[in-house]
Amino acid sequence: MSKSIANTRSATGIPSARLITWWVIASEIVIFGGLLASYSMHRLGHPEWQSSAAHTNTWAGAFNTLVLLTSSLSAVLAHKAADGGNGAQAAKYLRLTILGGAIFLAVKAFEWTTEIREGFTLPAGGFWSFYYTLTGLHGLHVLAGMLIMLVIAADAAKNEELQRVECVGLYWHFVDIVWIFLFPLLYIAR
Amino acid sequence: MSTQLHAAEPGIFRKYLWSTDHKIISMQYLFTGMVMGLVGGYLAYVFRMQLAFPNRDVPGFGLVTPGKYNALVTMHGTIMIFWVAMPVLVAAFGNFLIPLMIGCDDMAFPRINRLSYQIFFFSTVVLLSSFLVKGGAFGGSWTAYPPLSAKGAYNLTPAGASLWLIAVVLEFVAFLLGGVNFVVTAMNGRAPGMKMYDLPMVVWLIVLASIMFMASVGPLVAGAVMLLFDQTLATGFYDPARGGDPLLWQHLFWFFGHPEVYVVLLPAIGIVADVLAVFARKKLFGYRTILYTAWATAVLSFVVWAHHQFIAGIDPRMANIFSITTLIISIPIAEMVFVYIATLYGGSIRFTTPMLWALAFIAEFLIGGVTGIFLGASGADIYLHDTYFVIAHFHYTFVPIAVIGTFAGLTFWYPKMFGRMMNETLGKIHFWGTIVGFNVVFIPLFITGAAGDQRRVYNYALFPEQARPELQHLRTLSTIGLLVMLASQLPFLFNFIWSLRHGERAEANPWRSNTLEWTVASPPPHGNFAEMPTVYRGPYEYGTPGRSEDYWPQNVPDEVLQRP
Amino acid sequence: MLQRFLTGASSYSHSVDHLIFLVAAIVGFWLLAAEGALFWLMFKFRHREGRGPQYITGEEKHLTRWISIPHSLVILCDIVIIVYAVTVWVNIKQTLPPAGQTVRIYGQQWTWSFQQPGPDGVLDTADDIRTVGELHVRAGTTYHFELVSRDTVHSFSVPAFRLKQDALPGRVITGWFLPTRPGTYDIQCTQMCGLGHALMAARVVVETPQEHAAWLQRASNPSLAAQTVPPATAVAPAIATVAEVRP
Amino acid sequence: MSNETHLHHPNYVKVWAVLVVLLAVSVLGSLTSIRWLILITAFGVAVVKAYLVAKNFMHVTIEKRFVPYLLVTCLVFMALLFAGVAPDVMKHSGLHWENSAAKQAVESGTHNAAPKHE
Repeated sequence: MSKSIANTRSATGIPSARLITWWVIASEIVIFGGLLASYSMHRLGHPEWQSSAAHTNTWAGAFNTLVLLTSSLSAVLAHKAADGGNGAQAAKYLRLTILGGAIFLAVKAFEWTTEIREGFTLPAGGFWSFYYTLTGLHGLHVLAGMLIMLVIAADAAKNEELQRVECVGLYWHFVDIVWIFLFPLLYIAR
Repeated sequence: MSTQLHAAEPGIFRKYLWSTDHKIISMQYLFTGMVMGLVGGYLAYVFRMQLAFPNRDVPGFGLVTPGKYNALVTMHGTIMIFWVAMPVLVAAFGNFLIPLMIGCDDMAFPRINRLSYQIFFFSTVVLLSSFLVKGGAFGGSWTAYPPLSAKGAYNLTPAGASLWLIAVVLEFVAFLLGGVNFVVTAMNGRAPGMKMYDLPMVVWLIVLASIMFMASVGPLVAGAVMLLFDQTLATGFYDPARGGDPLLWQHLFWFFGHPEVYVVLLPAIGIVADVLAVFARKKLFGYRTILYTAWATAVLSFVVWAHHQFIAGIDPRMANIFSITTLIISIPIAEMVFVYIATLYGGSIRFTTPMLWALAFIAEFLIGGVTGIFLGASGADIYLHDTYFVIAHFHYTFVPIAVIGTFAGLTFWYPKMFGRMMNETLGKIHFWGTIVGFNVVFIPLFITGAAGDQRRVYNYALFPEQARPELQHLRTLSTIGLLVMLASQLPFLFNFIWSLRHGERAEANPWRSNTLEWTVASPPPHGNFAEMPTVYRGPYEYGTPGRSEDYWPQNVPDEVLQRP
Repeated sequence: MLQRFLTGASSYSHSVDHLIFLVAAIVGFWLLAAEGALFWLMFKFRHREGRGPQYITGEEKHLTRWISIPHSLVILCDIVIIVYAVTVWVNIKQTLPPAGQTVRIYGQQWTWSFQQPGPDGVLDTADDIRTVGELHVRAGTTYHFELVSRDTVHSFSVPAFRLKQDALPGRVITGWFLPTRPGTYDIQCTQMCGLGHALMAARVVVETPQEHAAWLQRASNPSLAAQTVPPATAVAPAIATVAEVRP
Repeated sequence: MSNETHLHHPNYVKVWAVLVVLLAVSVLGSLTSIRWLILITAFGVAVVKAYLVAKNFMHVTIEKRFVPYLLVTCLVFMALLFAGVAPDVMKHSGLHWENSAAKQAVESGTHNAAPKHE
């Protein structure tokens, strides 16, 4: 299917694919923002949640931050490669990013299983409810990003749709930024 | 995001059900919305009959028990806002008009557009299926305040409550996908020469509505996830006994809920602006004034939400802030209405059916607007909150929006959508029946509300002050009005269906309008424009001095306009 | 104005009525003016043969006056309304005049119950009087209420008092009223609270000091009360109806 | 993306290295028991990290102006949401109201610091 003319026009000077990514990110900001605002005001009002928060694994969280930061690096390197027209290299970097996402989710799964074994399940208290909801929603975004990247990497390897590399990268950086705030909010704050 | 490439093989299925053409998707939204409108109207019929003739079998339904009554009012509210006003005003008109009016072939992302409708359709199925589950449909009112909505033990419809919530969230996702598409298309896809200030008002306001929707719905999506967990996974986000707070939901709901009013208002206002200009043969009185007041309203609407919660247990000092912001929002809206009225000055008004609807919109919306002042004034709201006064007030805003505004748009663009003219006589019968019926429904309700009738009550027998016969007469009168209003939709339905085949064939520009959609054949072919248009001026150049014609289409170059 | 629809029976019912009247007068004027202008323009500029439309952009100074002057007046009216509305609000919801008596109000699915001090005049003592569906108060005494919900959100509404306040589970919300006119008035629940929302009716009985003293005596002597105080309302059978409907 | 000028790509590895150092700072900060230090190294550093990612990886600063405005507007709306809701939800008492359930939860929670198993 050929692209719609509307898609190829760019009256704002921003290509449509990137423009829609920005709008998606804006709408995601308010989704995460609403949840984070709800969590923050509860956390500030409930000092007793500290005892629950102390059970999160700061080292696992820190390692995951490192993983996401690194995957952001490979995502932006993929963008650079795509910008230079090197689809094969872009695909390679995208797959590295996917690998980073996979490691992130694996660590997350390890954390969740440990915590659930210790009895800290979703309904085990206000902090845990927010913890699983926040990390779960974020994890879903990681997963979605990985799936999208899988498709885009396959196209990029054939030097097709290279502009999408940058867009999925933007999305990935946004997910990274969300985690940058989740890390102190859930693991460090006391 | 699907990346499969579909070959353009136009079978029936591909053409009408799996199409990525914005016009087809618009029709899908339109027809789904119209069917849901019939459902919502039927629900209103049932509960108004119960209120007029308590505890008698309602023809076509049966006995209305308290539980059924709650489900009826809940679903009426939910359906009319999320499954009628949103799909028809934002999605159907947005899909149909944006690409045509900005002069391009389709949405920027046609497949995301199709996905949006598919999710919406799925949400419709989920919502309707909740009528069939054990316990029946959700009855905790469309605001779904927890703990009532969170615990099956309280609402007695655990399955219905969860299905309701899932349906609403899916609907939000559908409109988020649709909304980003609208915004990007209008921003990027404009024809050469078309500046942002050359956009027809309806496009501007649908885009603004989509932006508002995007910016406000997020917290409620998060809140809905939390509520769903409360319902199904035994969390305690809204359970005070477990560190949660039921007020949180109310805030998240109304942080979205109030902008949502303007999300559906703005497209209707836009439709009215376009219809008004065409049939008054007048340039809008201050295009930019309308635009700026719309922006001001949009921004302000994010800081007024707690006026829905004055007496909900929020800190009383906060109520003062929200009372002030609420009255401030009346300033841009008043300005906007004045500008609409002023647009008629110096016009040459043709009272066609679409114009009647547009004028009725202004006349009726004024009533809805001014009665809002009573409720925004915190001191008066203590008494009027959650009475029928509120119901009458917001129906005087929502009916002009979702009924009158929609009919203004439908009758105006029908020739373009289907290539046939509608019957004017039937259109006028429909108009007068609807308008008279509508006023007879809701004027009595202002009075019963002022007399203290509280909402969502299936029978006032236990409240001597409310069970007075004079109030009961008013309720009966209101129900009679509804019957008139509903019966008046029959000529419309007949007209709509009959004209599809037998209406007079519409030429490309039957209303002699300026905007780009009228420069292509009716109905527009796939791809819309044989040759992509270039735009030379704004959309409202009517009655320009020195021209033989009283209109001046946007795509006609300047040199051609010298008289032949 | 509201008095015509429903009696006012508390010290602040008049201020609410006055506010509503003020708003009605102001917005009524604007509504009539705007509708008048709309219909006049519709008539004046209807299409007639030989008369084309004028070309007006809406930037002409002598014409924009017609918008900007009414608009400034609207702002002025808004300020008047805000000031009065906030005054009434502050008086009813924010100030708390000294209490003559304190009652506790419980909302639960689907009934209102009340706890008020017995002869000793102190709440939370052994002689407290607990009633269901009926609140007895003395005219001329300032009451504080502590509003509590036992399950979902309810809203305690006494239209004759012009009083309304939601009851939230987990919270105690304090407010006040001063009944002035003896009589029996409706108590409603105005927040959707489930199946029996429409059945959540109660009464507030405003009594003269003598009547109230007599009631107090009867109520604080349970054996006597059981015989002489029949439920004044049909609430009890209504609840039974709900119980049948409940699956 | 034919009509787009190629943007200048900064040295991304360098940016990444700075981010990792900042991460180390916040982790080290969390090991201390000085409350203000923990909060600054956690949230102050998070803001800096987010800014670095947005600036260098997302190129927000060289994007068309309205994009950063849009994102900031969304954040401002969230701040407004917080400001409007916190007086009711974060605080547990106010003018003529008291969230006794929340107060009780705080009290019982801080007394027996053991995790809640419900």
